[in-house]
Amino acid sequence: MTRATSTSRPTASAGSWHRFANPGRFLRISGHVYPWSLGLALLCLGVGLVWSLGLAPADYQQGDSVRIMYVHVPAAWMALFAYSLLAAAGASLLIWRHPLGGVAATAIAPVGAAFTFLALATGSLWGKPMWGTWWVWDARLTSVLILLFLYLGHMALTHAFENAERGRKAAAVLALAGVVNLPIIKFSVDWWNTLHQPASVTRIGTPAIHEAMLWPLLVMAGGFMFFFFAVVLLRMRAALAAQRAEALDRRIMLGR
Amino acid sequence: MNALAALLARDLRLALRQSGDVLLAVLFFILGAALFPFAVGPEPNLLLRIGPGLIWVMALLSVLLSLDRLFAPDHEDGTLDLLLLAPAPLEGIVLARILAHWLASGGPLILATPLLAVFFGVPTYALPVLLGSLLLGTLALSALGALGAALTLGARRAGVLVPLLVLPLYIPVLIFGAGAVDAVLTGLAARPHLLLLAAVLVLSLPLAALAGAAALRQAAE
Amino acid sequence: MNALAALLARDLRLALRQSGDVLLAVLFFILGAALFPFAVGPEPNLLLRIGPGLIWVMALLSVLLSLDRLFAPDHEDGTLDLLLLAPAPLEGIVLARILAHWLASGGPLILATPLLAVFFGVPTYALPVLLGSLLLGTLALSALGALGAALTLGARRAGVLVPLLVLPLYIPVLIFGAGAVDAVLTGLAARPHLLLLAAVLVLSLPLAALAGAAALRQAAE
Amino acid sequence: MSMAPHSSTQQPPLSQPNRLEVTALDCLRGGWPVFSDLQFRLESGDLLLLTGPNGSGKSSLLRILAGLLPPAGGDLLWNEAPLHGGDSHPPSIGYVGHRNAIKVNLTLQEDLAFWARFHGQPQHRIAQALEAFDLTPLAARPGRVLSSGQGRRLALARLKVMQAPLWLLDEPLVGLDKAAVLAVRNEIEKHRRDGGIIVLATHQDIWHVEEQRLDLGTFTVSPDQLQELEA
Amino acid sequence: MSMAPHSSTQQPPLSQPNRLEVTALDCLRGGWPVFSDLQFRLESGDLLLLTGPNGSGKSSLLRILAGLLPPAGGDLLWNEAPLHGGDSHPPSIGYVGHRNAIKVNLTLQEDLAFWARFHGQPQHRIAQALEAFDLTPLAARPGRVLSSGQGRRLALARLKVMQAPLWLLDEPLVGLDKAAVLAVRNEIEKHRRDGGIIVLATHQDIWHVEEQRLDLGTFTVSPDQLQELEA
Ligand code: HEM
Ligand SMILES: Nc1ncnc2c1ncn2[C@@H]1O[C@H](COP(=O)(O)OP(=O)(O)OP(=O)(O)O)[C@@H](O)[C@H]1O
Ligand SMILES: Nc1ncnc2c1ncn2[C@@H]1O[C@H](COP(=O)(O)OP(=O)(O)OP(=O)(O)O)[C@@H](O)[C@H]1O
Ligand SMILES: [Mg+2]
Ligand SMILES: [Mg+2]
Repeated sequence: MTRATSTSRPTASAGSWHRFANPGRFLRISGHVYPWSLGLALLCLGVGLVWSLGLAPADYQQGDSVRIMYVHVPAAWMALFAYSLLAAAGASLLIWRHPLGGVAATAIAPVGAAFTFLALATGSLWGKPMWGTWWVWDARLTSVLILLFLYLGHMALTHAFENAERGRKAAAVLALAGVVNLPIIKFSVDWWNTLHQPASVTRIGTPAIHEAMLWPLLVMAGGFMFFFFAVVLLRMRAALAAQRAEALDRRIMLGR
Repeated sequence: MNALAALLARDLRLALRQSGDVLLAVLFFILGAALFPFAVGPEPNLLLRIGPGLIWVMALLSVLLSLDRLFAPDHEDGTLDLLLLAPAPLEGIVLARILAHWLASGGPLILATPLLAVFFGVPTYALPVLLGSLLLGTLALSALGALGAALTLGARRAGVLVPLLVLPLYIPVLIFGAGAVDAVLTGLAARPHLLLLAAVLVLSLPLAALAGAAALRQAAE
Repeated sequence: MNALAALLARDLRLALRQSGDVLLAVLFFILGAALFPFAVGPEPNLLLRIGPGLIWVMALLSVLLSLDRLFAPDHEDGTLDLLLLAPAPLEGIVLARILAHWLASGGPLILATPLLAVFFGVPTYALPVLLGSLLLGTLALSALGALGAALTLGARRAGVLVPLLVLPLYIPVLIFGAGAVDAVLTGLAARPHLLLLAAVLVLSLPLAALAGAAALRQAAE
Repeated sequence: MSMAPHSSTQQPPLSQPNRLEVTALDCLRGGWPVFSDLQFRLESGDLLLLTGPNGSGKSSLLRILAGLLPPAGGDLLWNEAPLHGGDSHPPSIGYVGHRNAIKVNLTLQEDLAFWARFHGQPQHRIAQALEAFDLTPLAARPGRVLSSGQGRRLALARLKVMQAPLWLLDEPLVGLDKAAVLAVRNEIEKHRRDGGIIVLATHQDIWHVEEQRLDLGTFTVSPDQLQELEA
Repeated sequence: MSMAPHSSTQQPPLSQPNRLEVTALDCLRGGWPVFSDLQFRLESGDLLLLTGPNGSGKSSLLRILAGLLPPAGGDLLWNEAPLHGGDSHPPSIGYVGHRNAIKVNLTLQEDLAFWARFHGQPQHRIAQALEAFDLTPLAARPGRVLSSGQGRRLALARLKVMQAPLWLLDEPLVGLDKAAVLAVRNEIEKHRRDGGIIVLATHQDIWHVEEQRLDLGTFTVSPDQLQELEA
């Protein structure tokens, strides 16, 4: 017998209600981090845009259309990165039952989907001058499209249930099952013969890209990253605030 | 009349309330079309050649997949019994339901079509005909689908029976719809095809209303 | 073990009892494939070129359409509650259900494939690879589909949500399956494709069992 | 009985006397006989209790009266005219079956508002209906959260948003708590005072004395009759 | 309380005393509190009646006990070990919910035969179970033709083809005729004599005196408690 029968509420069991609200520590820490990431995002994006669109050299083959790269490549990176985080958040919810995992995943999914869409749209814009068509069914392009659908499926599943908890957990399972798509996207250019360019920045050893293009690219990538964190933190804080508001609502309703 | 307006409003509200229902049908449309390049290979010429046909087939399958939501939920939860007792004519109820179904399935598909057209490289000048054919066609698909859904209510394994009944009825719609686009792509007149499509629509609406109502009456017991 | 055998026997009996269920899935497969010539035109060369791919896509869609019968009826009538209380491990229950689903959907499809192959003019020497790829592939489709079906149990508009979730997971199966047939038709080795397909199957069965069981536990409330 | 002139454009108001007459009614289900040669006659203000063991045909009789199930034989008359399928103006019918016809995504308010509009009835009845079955606190919540008794109460509340002289209630008390059972009895009495006619199937013996009762257990078909039915 | 040695490989036979203990149980549905701080303890042979108005949480409590709904807090112990999710050997549970889990295409015989095999029980129990609920004449007919009370009886008959020490019955008497109500009471008394434990939700007051009762209407959550719970 682990616990004697007593009329008073055992504290451990009362504690389990905390699953539903009050992640106070997160709110405190994120309150400090959020303004910094937002500030850094604005700074990097400002500097990066001026640098990449104005100062960086045009490509001797592609001309000015190469400047799409400064948006396309960071967006594509973020699309992959956000999905890894989404899966990690899902794992933390399923395995360690960390409630913030669910809140984080719900916050990440639309932002990741937006980056994926941006990568697709800019890639498509770039494809017109480069390949002469908006779209080809090449392995990389298609696998990114599938990634977009995984994001959308995640969002739809999250909101498909009355019980928000259930939606988050179901979506977490989906996010984990979809992880197989990440290596396919990353290595598709190596495995299959594709139109799309193989890795030139992120390959092992020295990047095969000129420094005058590399630096503004990295600044833009930093800006995207900080922006991502700022938005995700904001969305998480908003979700937690909404949970509290709901709890208050209920109390008022019951108090009638 | 008032009763039918109330029913239509309720059906649309339910469709919107299932947050993202409409979105999901469209996603299936796009996603399904995206399957084909994997299966037949990515050569642009081939894809352009079969693109408009594929768009049409996927629109058809999307509508088909949503047919089980037409009457089955009302049948299962007992709402159909109450609708059958209603003061409104049953044929009107069926028509209102068809309209609601089309607004929630065919309509959004049409909005998403330009995107797929870009994917498959359908030239811009063919787009109006593609959209026009889908406009007439998906409404006919909803109507004929309603007939199939009503006929199979309460049948064992209605899920597979509906496609079986409905696909033969859908084939004329598909032929004229895809034919219209094909005509415009090969420099011929799309008008005759569109007129035939309109004729199918004009025939299928009253047919669906009358036969659908009869089938619904049979379904209660 | 005994409990799982009992479940499998019951599922198969129900599938056969729904007079012609199995037949209907096959008919959908055939009828659906027959849609394409209407949509893309009847040129034999084009049809031969896209034939194997279409057969694969239609097999995929047939399996997809039958997914809503995997767990939903048990969920709605309360049987799932009783299965969850069972002495048998839930993962085993999911596997038994996957097997039953495959025997009633994928299996018959494979039997009907030679017919479609003739229809599209697929040469005889490619048939063994086509059948082998479908054998491995449809089982993987049933497994991944079970995962999707379990995840969406009780969801709003599960009917359209399932395709959305499942299609991205189905694409590797489709690529390797259609790839195997394409390889043999273009004189290349089909073996690597078939091995990859087997790998997908070997991964997806335990994944479906574990994640599917977790999802079923969530579904009761 | 002569029809009042205005009854040709709309159903007779409840205050006008009505009569439901059932003669020689037979019922088959899936080819099996359930009951045979049933007859009764109800006037405005009457309540008929259907009793009888499980499977004796109470639900089947109610569905026949509602026009949802075709009878194997016999006549149903409403004020001397056929209750269903005739050219005359049948009464509107309030039917509560075994299933509650609740949409999980509509709030209770929306559910009742739809049925009121559908039957062309004014919206002010909704609040009354919710109140009568103690559903007012749940008015803004979706149907999916209802417990079994709450769901049953919503199904019954629909009777109050439509103006139907004939009520057909299939075990209306199932799953109701004591307060709700009282509410149902109240509504039934009110409807009778207003001149309505009610047929109600039940296993719970909460009514006493005055009502008419029909024990369907006594109308089951004997082998002889069966032969005759099938002849 | 010491566990008998054989209990590690299979569940204790019904003759061995069992105990179900519930402490500080809280229940939320869709974020809304239903009841809080519930506790009770049942020994072999006990019957607990759950009463309370509609929506007070009877069904929710039964689903929590069955392990179908996670509690928001509190402990469920079976013979000192966790009832669900522990490594020990939980009892098998006989659960009859609001829905009857009937397959329209299986005959009654087949239905019971499946559940017996599924629970590893001998097939001779099937005939007994059919007989106990007067379903023998319907044994060869498919589930689709059952009337509401017949369906309920089939759901109850399943209890007799499985050997479960703990029965959780959610309004088992709904729609039953008088003979069937008696049959249920019989089975319940028999199960208690065999050392079983029963938790039963009902609105129909057909039991008297001796049983333990839990009125869930008295456990609803006040706004104060809610604050504490959510803090
Ligand atoms: C819709 C079409 C496109 C999509 C979905 C897409 C997708 C991607 C993805 C996912 C990456 C990240 C790869 C990694 O991290 O390894 C990437 C990087 C890149 N893409 Fe695209 N892309 C598209 C079109 C294009 C076009 C038209 C070009 C220009 C010819 C292009 C040039 C690049 C370059 C240079 C990189 C950086 C590679 C590296 O250094 O790692 N992309 N793209
Ligand atoms: N899925 C759900 N989501 C949210 N709330 C729910 C859900 N199911 C039930 N509830 C609410 O929980 C409360 C308890 O419901 P429950 O079904 O346990 O009541 P009950 O005591 O069994 O009532 P009844 O006597 O009507 O069967 C009710 O107020 C109900 O509205
Ligand atoms: N769809 C059907 N097909 C064939 N037989 C049916 C069908 N529905 C019901 N029956 C049979 O008809 C008879 C009458 O059923 P009905 O539902 O009318 O009984 P009931 O009096 O309402 O019973 P209960 O008290 O259990 O609700 C039953 O014996 C039943 O088995
Ligand atoms: Mg009945
Ligand atoms: Mg209940």
